[in-house]
Amino acid sequence: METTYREALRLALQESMQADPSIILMGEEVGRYGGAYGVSKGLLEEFGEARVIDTPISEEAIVGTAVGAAMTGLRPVAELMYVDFVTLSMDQVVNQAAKIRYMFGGQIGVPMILRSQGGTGRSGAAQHSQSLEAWFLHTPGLHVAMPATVTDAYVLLKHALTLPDPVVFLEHKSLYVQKGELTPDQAPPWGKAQVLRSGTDFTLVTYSRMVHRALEAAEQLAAAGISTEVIDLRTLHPLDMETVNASVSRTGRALIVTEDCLTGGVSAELAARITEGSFDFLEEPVLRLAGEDIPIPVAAELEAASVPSTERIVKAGHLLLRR
Amino acid sequence: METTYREALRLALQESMQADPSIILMGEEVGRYGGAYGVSKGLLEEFGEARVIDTPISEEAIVGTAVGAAMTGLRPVAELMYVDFVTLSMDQVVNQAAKIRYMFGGQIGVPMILRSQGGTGRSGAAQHSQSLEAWFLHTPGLHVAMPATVTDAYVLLKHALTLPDPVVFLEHKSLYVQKGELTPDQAPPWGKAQVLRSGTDFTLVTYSRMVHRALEAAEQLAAAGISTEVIDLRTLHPLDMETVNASVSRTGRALIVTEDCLTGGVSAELAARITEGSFDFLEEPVLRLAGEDIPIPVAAELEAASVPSTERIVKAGHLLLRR
Amino acid sequence: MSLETHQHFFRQLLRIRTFEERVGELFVRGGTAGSMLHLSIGEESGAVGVGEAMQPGDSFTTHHRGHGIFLARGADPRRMMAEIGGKLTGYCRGKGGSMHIADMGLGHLGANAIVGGGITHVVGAGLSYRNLQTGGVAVAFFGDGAMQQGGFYESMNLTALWKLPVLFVCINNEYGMGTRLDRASASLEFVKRAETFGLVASEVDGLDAEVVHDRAQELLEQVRKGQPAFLKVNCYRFHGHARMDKSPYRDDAEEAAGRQKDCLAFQRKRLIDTGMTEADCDQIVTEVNQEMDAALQYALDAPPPPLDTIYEDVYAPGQPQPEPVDQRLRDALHSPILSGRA
Amino acid sequence: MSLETHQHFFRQLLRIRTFEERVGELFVRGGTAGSMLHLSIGEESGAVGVGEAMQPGDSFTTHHRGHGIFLARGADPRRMMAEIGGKLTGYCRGKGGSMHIADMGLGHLGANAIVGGGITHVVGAGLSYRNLQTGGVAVAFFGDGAMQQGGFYESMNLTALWKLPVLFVCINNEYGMGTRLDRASASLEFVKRAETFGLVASEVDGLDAEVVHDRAQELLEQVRKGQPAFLKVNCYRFHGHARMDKSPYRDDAEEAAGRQKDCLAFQRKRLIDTGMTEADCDQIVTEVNQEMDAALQYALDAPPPPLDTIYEDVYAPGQPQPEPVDQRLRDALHSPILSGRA
Ligand SMILES: Cc1ncc(C[n+]2csc(CCOP(=O)(O)OP(=O)(O)O)c2C)c(N)n1
Ligand SMILES: Cc1ncc(C[n+]2csc(CCOP(=O)(O)OP(=O)(O)O)c2C)c(N)n1
Ligand SMILES: [Mg+2]
Ligand SMILES: [Mg+2]
Repeated sequence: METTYREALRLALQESMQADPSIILMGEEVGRYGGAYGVSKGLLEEFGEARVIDTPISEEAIVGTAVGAAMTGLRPVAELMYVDFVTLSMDQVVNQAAKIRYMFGGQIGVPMILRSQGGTGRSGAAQHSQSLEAWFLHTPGLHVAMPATVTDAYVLLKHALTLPDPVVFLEHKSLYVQKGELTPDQAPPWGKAQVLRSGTDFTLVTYSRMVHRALEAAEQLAAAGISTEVIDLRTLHPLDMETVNASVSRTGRALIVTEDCLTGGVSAELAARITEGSFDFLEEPVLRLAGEDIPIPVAAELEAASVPSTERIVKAGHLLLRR
Repeated sequence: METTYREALRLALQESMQADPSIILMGEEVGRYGGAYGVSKGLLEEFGEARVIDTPISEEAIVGTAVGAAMTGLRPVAELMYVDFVTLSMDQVVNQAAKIRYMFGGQIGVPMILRSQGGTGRSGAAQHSQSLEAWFLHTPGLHVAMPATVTDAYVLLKHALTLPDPVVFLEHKSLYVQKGELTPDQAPPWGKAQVLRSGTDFTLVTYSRMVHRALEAAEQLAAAGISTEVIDLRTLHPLDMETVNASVSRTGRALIVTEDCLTGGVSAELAARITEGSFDFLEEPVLRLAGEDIPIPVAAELEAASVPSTERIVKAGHLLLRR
Repeated sequence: MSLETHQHFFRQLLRIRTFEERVGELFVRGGTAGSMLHLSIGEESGAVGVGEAMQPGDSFTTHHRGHGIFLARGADPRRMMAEIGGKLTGYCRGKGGSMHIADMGLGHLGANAIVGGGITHVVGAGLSYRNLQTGGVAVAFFGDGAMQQGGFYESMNLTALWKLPVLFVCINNEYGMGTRLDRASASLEFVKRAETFGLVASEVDGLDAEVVHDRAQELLEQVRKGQPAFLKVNCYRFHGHARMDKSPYRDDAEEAAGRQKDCLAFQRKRLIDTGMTEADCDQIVTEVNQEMDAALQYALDAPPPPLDTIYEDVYAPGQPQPEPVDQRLRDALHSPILSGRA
Repeated sequence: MSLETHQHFFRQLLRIRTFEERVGELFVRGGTAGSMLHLSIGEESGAVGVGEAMQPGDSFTTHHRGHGIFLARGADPRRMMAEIGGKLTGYCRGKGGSMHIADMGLGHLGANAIVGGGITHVVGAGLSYRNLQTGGVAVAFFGDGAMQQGGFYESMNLTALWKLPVLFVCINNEYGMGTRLDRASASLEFVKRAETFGLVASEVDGLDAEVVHDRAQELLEQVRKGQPAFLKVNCYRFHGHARMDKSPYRDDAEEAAGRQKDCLAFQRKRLIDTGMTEADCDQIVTEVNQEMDAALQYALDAPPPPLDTIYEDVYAPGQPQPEPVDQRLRDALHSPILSGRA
C-alpha cells in the first residue's frame, strides 16, 4: 500500500504499542498535539495518558526518565522534537543509556528508543537543522537508525522496538511527507544495507534524505552513460561494510554522500572503512560529498547551498569517473 | 627550563591574566582548591575572587555564563573538571558558543576557552575517562587544541587566549606530571603540526598523550630497522594536513594513533584526509590504531587494554611495513 | 504618568502589534525564511513595560518570541523584517532569521531558538558588568515553558550567589506550544520559588503596560544595587504557536476570554479616558501602519545574501575559513601535493 | 523503638563505618581500582535511616558516595569490596568500580559518577511502578552539590506533575569537594524550594539515625500514595572528598566540630543508656570487624577480570559485538574481501 514516511512511523508505533504493553511514548507535544510533525497523532486517544505522555520542556529529564523506566520494565520511546536539543541530554544518552549495561557488568540493558529528527529543509536555521548522527556513531553502546524510505521508517522502527539496547532513531524533517510503497516483506533485515540501484562504474554510499537525491543523480548520470550503484546504509550501527565493500571491490570507485558536515562526520568513518576494506580495488580515493563545515543559515537559498544537492552529486559522479 | 605540563599550563594562565585584565577563570574548584588537578593553584590568591571564580556544580550554566561574558567584554576560561561533563553543556558549546558569530551575521564572536581534560590512566571508569574531541572536530565554529608536551601546553594555551573565537582546550589527565623543557621559541605557530621525529618508512600521526607512546614505539621500531616519522598535530582545528600529507607522500605509509574510540573518531577524519591528499603515494591503506569501541572499564588492566599501548603501536608499525 | 507617556506606550504597543501582523503578511506572501515565526501579539506589555524601564548600556536576550522585545528596545523594523525574510540587509545578514535576531549596538545579545538557551548568557553579561563596573543590567526574557528547563535554576542560583545585576523576565502566555502551563508545571508558585533561590521576585498582570513598567522599574533599581530579581508577566498568546499552528488544542471560549486581556485596547481606552479623541488615536495608528508597511516593503525589496556568504562568519576574518566541499573533491582527484596545493 | 532495633541500627551504622575504613585500607594496600573512592564516614544515618524505611520492591540510585546506602539496602560487602578493587567477582565484574556499583536484584539502579546523573532515573522508575502498579517506590540519594544541577529541578517537577512514587534524599554533608554549601548556593531554603515544585519536603538532623528513619517513614507513606517527597539529611563529611584529598580548605576547628555530629557514637550511647554493656557493644564491633576484614580479604584474593571481557557487555549477548582494533588492522592489510572476511 502507498503511504507516507510519517504514516509509516505512526503505524510502526501503533502496532508495536498494541503488541507490547510495556512500550510508552514520551516527549514534548507527543500527545494532544500529536507530535510537532504529526507522527504520533491519534496515539494518545488510542493508548491513553499513561502510555502517551506529554512532557514539559525538560530534555535532560525526558531522556533520564526514559533511561530509568527502561531499567525497570518499560520500553520508552523518548522523543526529542529536534535532534539539536539532544545537546541538553547528552549526559543521559552518552554517559548513562549507552554505558549502563557495561558499567554494571552486563546486569541490565536500557531498551529505549530516542526518537528525533534532523536535517535541513525548513529554514530552521543553525539550532533546528543539524545532522548530529556522527556523535552517536562515536558512542559505543548505541544503535543508530536513519530511515530514508517509507518501508524503512516502518520496519526499522518496529525492529528497534524489540532491541535490548538503546537505539537512537533519527528521522529527517524533510521526509515526513515522502510518499512510497510500504513493503515490509521486501526489506533487508536490521543492520543490513540495501542496494537500491545496481551499477558498475562507481558505488554511491548514503543514508536518510540524501538517498533520494542520490537516486535522482544516478538517473541523470545514467543518461550521461555513467552507471551508479546506490547503497542505502539504513543503520549506522550496525554498520554494514560487507555490502559496501563488496560493491566497491567491483566498481573500484566510491562516493559518499551525507548531509552532516564533512569534517569529523559520518563520511569520514565510511571513507576510512572503505579504504581499509577495498584498498586493493580502489582506482581513485574515496570521495566525500557532505554538508559544508558551517552552521546552517536561515535563508532558504543559503540553507540549500549548505548540503549536497542532486546537481552536485551528479557533478561529483562525473568528477570521480573523470568524464 | 624544565617544568611539568601542569606548571606550564598554570604559567600560561598566570602570564596571560597578568597581561590581559579581561581574562577570568571560572569552574568547579578552580579557586580555593586550586583545580582538581592543581592547574590553577595560587591564581585565586594572585588575581582575587572577581577573576578566579569558584562555581557550583552547574555545568550548563558555567559554560552559558562564559558565553555571555565573552560577548560582553570578558575573556572567560571556563573549566570543566572532566571532559565527560561537557555532556551537560553541549547546548552551550555547540548551539551557542560555536554558532553565535554565524547566526548573528558576524556581529560578534565568543572569545572564550573551554578548558577540560580527558583520557584514561586513573581508573576513572566510563564517565571519567572519555576522549570526546571528535565531537568538537565535527562542530564548525570551534578551535580544538590538544597539547602533548610541556611547551605546547604553554604556547597553545597562551595563543588560545588571544583568539577571537571559542577554543576547546583539552588536556590529558595522565600528562599533568609529564616533565619537559619549556622552549616556547622553538614551538611551531598555532595551527601547525610538528614533526617530532623524522623517518622514511612510515608516517605516524597522533596528538595528546599518544604522542609519547608513539615516540617510544618509534624508538623501538628503529632498533628493529624501521624508520618512523612522528607527527604531533597539536591542534585538531586548525588541522594541518599539509604537514601530514607532505610526510605521507614521502613515506607512502601512514599509521594514525588516537586514544578516542575508533568508530567515528578523529582517526576516521585523518584517514580520510590522508587518503584524499596522498592517494597516489599510498603503498598501503592508512591504518588506524585507536581506542576500542567500548566504554572505559574501571579495572586498571582493562582500562589499559582499552587504548593503544606502546607495544601495540610497535606491532602496528611492523604490520604496516609487513616485516 | 503624563499624557505623552500614555501615548508613547500606546504607540510602542501598537508598533509591536502591527509589526507582528506584517510578519504574518510577509509569510503569506512567501517572503519569510521559513514558517518558524512566533508572533508576540497579546504579549506586548511585557516587552514595552520592561523595555521602557531599561536603560542604555543594559543588555538582554530573548526567547524565540522576541520581536516585540527588540522593537521595544529600539530595533529598526525594516532591518528586523529583512532578517525575518532572510535578506542580506537584515540584522544578521540573513543568516539568523526570526529566532536569532541580535544587535550588539542596541544591547540585544540575541534571540535564541533553544528554549532557555539565552538565560545563562545574561548571567555572563551580569558578570561582565560587575567586573567591568559598567553599571549595566542584563535582562533575560523567556517564556513560561523555559521555567521547566534546569538551566534556569542554575542561572538563578549563580546570579544570587554572585550578586549580579540581572533581571529574569518570564513572559507567561499560558502556553508552551500546545501545552497549557498547568499541564507543564505541577506548581505555579514561581515567585515563591525564585525567592528560595535568593532573588527578589514578583508577578504582574500584563493587561496594563504601565503597571508592568512600574514593577520592572522597582525591581531594576534593586538589580542595579546587586540584588538580582525575577518578574513574571501574565498574558495570553492570542494566536497559534507558530505560523502553521491553528491551536486545535484549546477551545474558542478560552481563546476569546484570553484575548480579552488586550493590553493594546486597554491602553487606547486609557488615552480616550484621559482626553484624547478617537481621531487622535487613529492618527497614531495611521503613522504606525505606514512605518510597518514600509518595513514590509523594505524586506520584500531587500537583496538576498550571495551564496558564497555561507562560508563567512564561521570564524573571525583573518582566521582559517571553511574550505568548500566541492573544492576538497577536486583536490582529492588532482593530487594537491603534486600541484603544490597541500 | 525496641532494644533489638536500637542494636540493629547500631550494627548497620557500624557496618558502614567499618566497611569504609576497610576501603581506605584496601586503597593503602594498593588493592583498589584507582583513588576515586568517596567514603561516607559521618553520613551513615542517612543511609541506614532511609534504607531501613524502604521495602523490598523499592529501588534507588545513589551518587558517587553510595557505599553506605547500598550496604543499608542489603549489599554483600565482599562483592562490593571486590568491585571497588576492580575484580571479576565484584557486583559489576570489575567494570564499574566504586562509582558505578549496582545490583538489580537488590533494587540498586546504580551509583553514578555524574553529579545528579542518577536523579532522573528514579523518575523513570517511579513511572514504571505507577504504570505497572508494582507498589514500589524509587528513591534518589544525592549530595548537597547536586542541588545546584538543573536536572534535579526538572526531575522534581516531573514527579509532582505525574504524581510518581518517588522520594528525593539529599545527603547534605556540607561540602561539594572543597566548596562549602553556603559558597555553592545563595539560599539554603531547600525545603521551601522543593515545596514550590509540589513536593512534600522536610529536613532532619543526621545525628540520630532513628529520627531520620521515622521522618523517612512518614514521607514514604505519602510517596506510596502518589505524593512525591524531598528529604534533606544534615550531616558532615568527616574525611576528605576522595582518598587523595586532605581537606586543606577547611580548618581543624571546623572539622573537629563537624565530627562531633557522630551518628555512630550517638547510637552506641543510646545502647548503653538503654541498658547494654560496653562489652555487649564491643561484641558487635568484633563481629562487624570480622565481617569487613573478610570482605577486604575477599577483594584481595579475588581474580582480576580477563582482558577479553572488555568487549563484553557493550551490547546484549546475541547482538553484534565490538570488533577489536587489532583485528581491524590485520583485516585492512589482508584484503578481507579476497579472504572473504568482509
Ligand atoms: C530546548 C528546546 N526544546 C523544545 C523546543 C521546541 N519549542 C519551541 S518553542 C516551544 C514552546 C516554548 O514555550 P514558552 O517557553 O512558553 O514560549 P512561548 O512559545 O510560549 O513564547 C517549544 C517546545 C525548543 N525550541 N528548544
Ligand atoms: C557533573 C559532574 N560535575 C562535577 C563532578 C566532579 N565532582 C565529583 S563529586 C563532586 C562534589 C559533589 O558534592 P556533593 O554532591 O555534595 O556530594 P559529596 O561528594 O559531598 O558526597 C564533584 C564536583 C562530577 N563527578 N560530575
Ligand atoms: Mg509560553
Ligand atoms: Mg556534599
